[in-house]
Amino acid sequence: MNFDALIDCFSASACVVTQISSGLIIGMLIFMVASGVTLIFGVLGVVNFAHGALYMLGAYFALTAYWVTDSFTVAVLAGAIGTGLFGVVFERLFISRVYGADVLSQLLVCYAFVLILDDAVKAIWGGDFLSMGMPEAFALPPLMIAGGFVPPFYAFLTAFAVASAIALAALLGLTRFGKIVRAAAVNRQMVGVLGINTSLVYALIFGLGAALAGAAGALAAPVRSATPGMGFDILIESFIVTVIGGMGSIAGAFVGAILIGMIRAFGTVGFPLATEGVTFAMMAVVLLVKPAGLFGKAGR
Amino acid sequence: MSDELRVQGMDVYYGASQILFGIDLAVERGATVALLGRNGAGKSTTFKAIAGVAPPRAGRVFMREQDITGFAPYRIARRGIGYVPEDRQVFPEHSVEDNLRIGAKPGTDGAVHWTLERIFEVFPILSSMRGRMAGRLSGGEQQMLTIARTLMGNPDVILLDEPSEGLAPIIVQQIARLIATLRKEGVTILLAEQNMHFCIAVATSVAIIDKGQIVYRGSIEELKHNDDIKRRYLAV
Amino acid sequence: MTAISRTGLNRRTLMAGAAAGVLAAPHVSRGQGKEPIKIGMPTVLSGRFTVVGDSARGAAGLAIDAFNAAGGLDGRMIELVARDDKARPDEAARVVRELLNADGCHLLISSSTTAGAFAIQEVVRETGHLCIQTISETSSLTADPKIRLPNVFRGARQVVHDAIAGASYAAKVAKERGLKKWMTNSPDFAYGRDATGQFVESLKKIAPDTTIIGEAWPKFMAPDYTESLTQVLTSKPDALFTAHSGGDIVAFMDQAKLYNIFDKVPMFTPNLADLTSIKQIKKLPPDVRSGTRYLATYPDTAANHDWHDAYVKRNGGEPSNWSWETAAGTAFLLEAIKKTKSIDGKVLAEALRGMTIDSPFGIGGKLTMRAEDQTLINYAIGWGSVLAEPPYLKNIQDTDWSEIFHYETEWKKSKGFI
Amino acid sequence: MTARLELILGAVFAAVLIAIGLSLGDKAVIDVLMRLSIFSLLALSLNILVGYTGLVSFGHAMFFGFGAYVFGLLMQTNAISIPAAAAVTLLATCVWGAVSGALCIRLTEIYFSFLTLAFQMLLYSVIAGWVSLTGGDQGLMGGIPRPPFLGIDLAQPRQLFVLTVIVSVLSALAIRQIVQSPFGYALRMIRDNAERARFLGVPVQRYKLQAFVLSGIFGSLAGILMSLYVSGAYPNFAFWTLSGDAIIMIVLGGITVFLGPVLGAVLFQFLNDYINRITEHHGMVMGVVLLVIVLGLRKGVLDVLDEWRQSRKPRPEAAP
Repeated sequence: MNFDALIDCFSASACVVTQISSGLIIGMLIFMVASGVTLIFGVLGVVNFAHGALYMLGAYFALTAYWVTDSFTVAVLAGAIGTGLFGVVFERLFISRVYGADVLSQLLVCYAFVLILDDAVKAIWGGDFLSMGMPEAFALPPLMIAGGFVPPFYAFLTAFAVASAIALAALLGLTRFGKIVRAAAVNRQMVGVLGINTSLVYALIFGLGAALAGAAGALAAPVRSATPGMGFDILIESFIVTVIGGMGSIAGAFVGAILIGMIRAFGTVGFPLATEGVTFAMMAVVLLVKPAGLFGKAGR
Repeated sequence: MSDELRVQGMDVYYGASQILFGIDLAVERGATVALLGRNGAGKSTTFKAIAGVAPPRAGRVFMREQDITGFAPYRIARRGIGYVPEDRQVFPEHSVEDNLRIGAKPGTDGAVHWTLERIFEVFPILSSMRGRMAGRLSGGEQQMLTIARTLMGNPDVILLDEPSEGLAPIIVQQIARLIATLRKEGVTILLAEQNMHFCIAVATSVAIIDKGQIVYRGSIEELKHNDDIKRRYLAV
Repeated sequence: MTAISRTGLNRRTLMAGAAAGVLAAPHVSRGQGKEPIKIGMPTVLSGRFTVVGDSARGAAGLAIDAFNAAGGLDGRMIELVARDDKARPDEAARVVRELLNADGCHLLISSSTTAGAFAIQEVVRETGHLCIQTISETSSLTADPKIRLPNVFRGARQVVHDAIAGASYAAKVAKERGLKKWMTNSPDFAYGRDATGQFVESLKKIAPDTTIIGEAWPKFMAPDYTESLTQVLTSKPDALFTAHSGGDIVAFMDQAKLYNIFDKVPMFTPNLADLTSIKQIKKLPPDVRSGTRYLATYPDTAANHDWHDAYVKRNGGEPSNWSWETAAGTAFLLEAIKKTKSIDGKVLAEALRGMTIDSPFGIGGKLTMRAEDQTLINYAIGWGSVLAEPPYLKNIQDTDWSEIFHYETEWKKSKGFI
Repeated sequence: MTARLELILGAVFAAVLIAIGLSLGDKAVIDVLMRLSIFSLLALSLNILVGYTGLVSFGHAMFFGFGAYVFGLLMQTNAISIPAAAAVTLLATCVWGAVSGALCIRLTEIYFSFLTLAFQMLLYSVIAGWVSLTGGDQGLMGGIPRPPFLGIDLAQPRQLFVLTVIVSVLSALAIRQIVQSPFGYALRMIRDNAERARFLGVPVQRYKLQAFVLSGIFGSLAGILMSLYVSGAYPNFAFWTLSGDAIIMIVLGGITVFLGPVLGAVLFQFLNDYINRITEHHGMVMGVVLLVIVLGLRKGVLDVLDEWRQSRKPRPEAAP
């Protein structure tokens, strides 16, 4: 423990800016994954334990697209769309069979897919770690803000995630599709009786959640090395975020992700060996005080 | 006139137990048919089976002479069958207007007879509450909303499951008037009821269901004078 | 009674399952002609460390192919049975027991990562089988007499050697360039703690005027180092030491690049000059110093080039540090088998103690298995400046093993190991 | 009567297992049987919560890890005998189970699951982070001393094997007694309808807590046996993947039949070991097998057998 360092950091704007920015970046990637988890749980009632594997797929799709086209834009699109399409197929063929089943069956189907996908990635791309490298467009010196440093790529990444969050909120809150989705989350049968193909809605939602994870994987590819099993950590983190924010709440996932990011960023300064424990402790506290999460509605 | 909706020899099971036994029903275009029966006689199950929510294990369902047996609920809805379930089932956290918009789709002929404006003309009470959360409405208002929401889908046939249940007499009257209006609009109606008097007020013909079987079919006039049937199958 | 008959049925099912498990065991070991010598290799073949297992298996396979092509041990061929331990210590323990007990392996090459290596150590403590550890570099495995076993040898480099080599080099650079304030950033697991702790200790000894002004311990295999990197920014050290390796050091440097951290701060690491890592680094900062892991050009001898080419030809990918370590460990084992014409663990152990072999990886083409603590010494080790293209490292300064021995002895004394 | 019969059957079963293990004299068989005993016990203990009380714990491995570490650390002091260390460990488990359980059982459904996960990961971070005590990621090193007691020398693999089987079978019988007792039936009632159980006077929260602690004690016992078997303890023992494995075991075997978890543990270990032996792509094969079982059977193996058996009977409506 080194609380002096923490206090020092808080008294220097450079440190605060830098650590806040790093907390945001960490949080934003987790948010991209967690928003899919929370969306899928909120609408489909499924805890998608395979979501980390989708993040991994996104990274590998992006890497491959980047090697082929040398364009980061194409890579991100490939990561998001490729993973989204995979998600739709996965939902139709497998997840749709465990709707309404107990959480245990859902867990097993997802776990089976984690095993299969990790292995498939190893078979296709090999077991070595792969790195995309920073695209030319972002190979710029970091921006200086109030004495703190913010790399342009991270600024882009944060903007991308925030834009995703806003787009997601707009899609769910303002469009007819979003209204249908929220209605289906409450009463799927009634939505179907009104002439809406709920299977399609479910597949699209799962695909959307998968695409978000895929985009996160693609965005992570320039700065994190891709390996089979890379989805493991972020899955756990996005679960923590989802639980803290409230299962089913996009806003909750956003706030939860920033919270976890900040704990990590400032925890490294003040209590480097305990940050992980602190995040779990926080999840426990939230569950005990407000089981539905900070933004969750009780009784769902 | 041809049958708008026809059900032939329909058996429905919940799990291992059979609920409906060889149901035959026919609803002519433009008619208002009442399905009368006591609690638990099988009225709701019949509706659910037609709507595709509880698919029949045997028998057939025809909509305008086209076989729609076993279709998913949304495809049945798109064939022009609007279903208003008995327990209302509004989307409680959506506004009245959003509830209506979710139900909106063109009819089988591609036309939109029911716009928001027309709905608000026919249901003035909903107009004044268009921004309110549906879960905050009273029971009668919710009933109005469910019917209106189904109308937004421009159905050819509307299945109304006990629309008067549990509502104050004044609201029941409003609903009866509404049904009369719909009939004038040319909407074919299949109505499930326990309340015979309500049916007499609105229906053109009647079928009585008991223990999962149709036990009587006839016009409203005949039923009015058949005390035996009324005593045996209806809580009169 | 329902309960009784149900129990009976289930017990039968259970027995059938158990019996199936038992029956499945022995059939694998049958071969034709002379019974092969089986060497079990617990290693990582799935997940984030797959590269370790691939490297180790490829290297051992190369050596064994040559041994078999030369006629084996009087016509007895060696068969390598590599099995995935999933980088989990409990699974490693299970897999080793299975290799020994069910597959009938005679000898072990343990190519598990550190946690697995220690678990395997506990198993062979009990079974007494001969085991060559080829991946774990954690010093205590052989240095600590409480953990060291007479039947276990380390055919890999050792952290304390690396640390002294690194510290000796770093001390020289520090003196030249006036690098006084150091920071460390290493993964929070056995190897990372060991490599960093011993580097710091040695550095303080060799260059007493250096101070450590901060340390960061990101979680092992953490996908993200941002928070600990920004900590470097705020602490403004003169130099940074890191013990990240493999994919982690690549990610670490990619992320550091975004802050241009190493534009100003020289970076020291024992782990970058490795073909599998360095080739993944797309943009190299100006001043990165690394110890040699595996390079085709270090030692710059024909033997090493040939081995590199043979490895690539057989296995496809580039050899890594784990490849040469496993190649060295395997070479010792094969040499001992040749020399003693035996596969008896005790006989082999006796031969291995103090054995010197010809090897592309040794100083002057020779490697020695030190008798006193059964660990590899005299392997080629040097430090230099990292380049983005081949030969990847320039101005390599070889480390003098006498210096390593000197400080290693001091270190051992301080730990109470001798 | 049934209880005595079960005891006899259990004893016979244990004797047969031990006889198989010792007579074959094959170390591999002993290894397999020991691991199966330990994981069967772990799965059975988890099923007290999942199958009988309807509480899906994602954190059951915390007890396994807790037992292994506390016991291992006690033994490494060289100041305590094996039975005493085991007793102290189980007592400590009781306390830890009561504390964590009192908090966890306040929640239901998926929230309960996540809270158990959180507690487990807290324990895991302590184990992984407190390097000076636990050895961190390397696990407890230097082996666990196994001094002889009462003429039993657990350093002998055969004696350890016999003890492991006996302890596991005895524990299984004890768990059987628990779930067949009125307490066990009250747990089922809580599982099926907690409100109704409360209405009928069942102290729901207290019973849930007791089930949690009991489940933890047997899980911890499995951990103790494991630490003796591998002569060490590793952070993986308290990691969530092991909790996941335990869940897979009970789902594979079946949660409604008492011995379902045992069959599940056998199936899972067998699949894991066998697939790992025959192919490097064990992830794919294991994944496909799991999918076939979950989506094909939609239930555990014994659940299916049990239903099939029930359906062949001439409709005994009052059976359950």
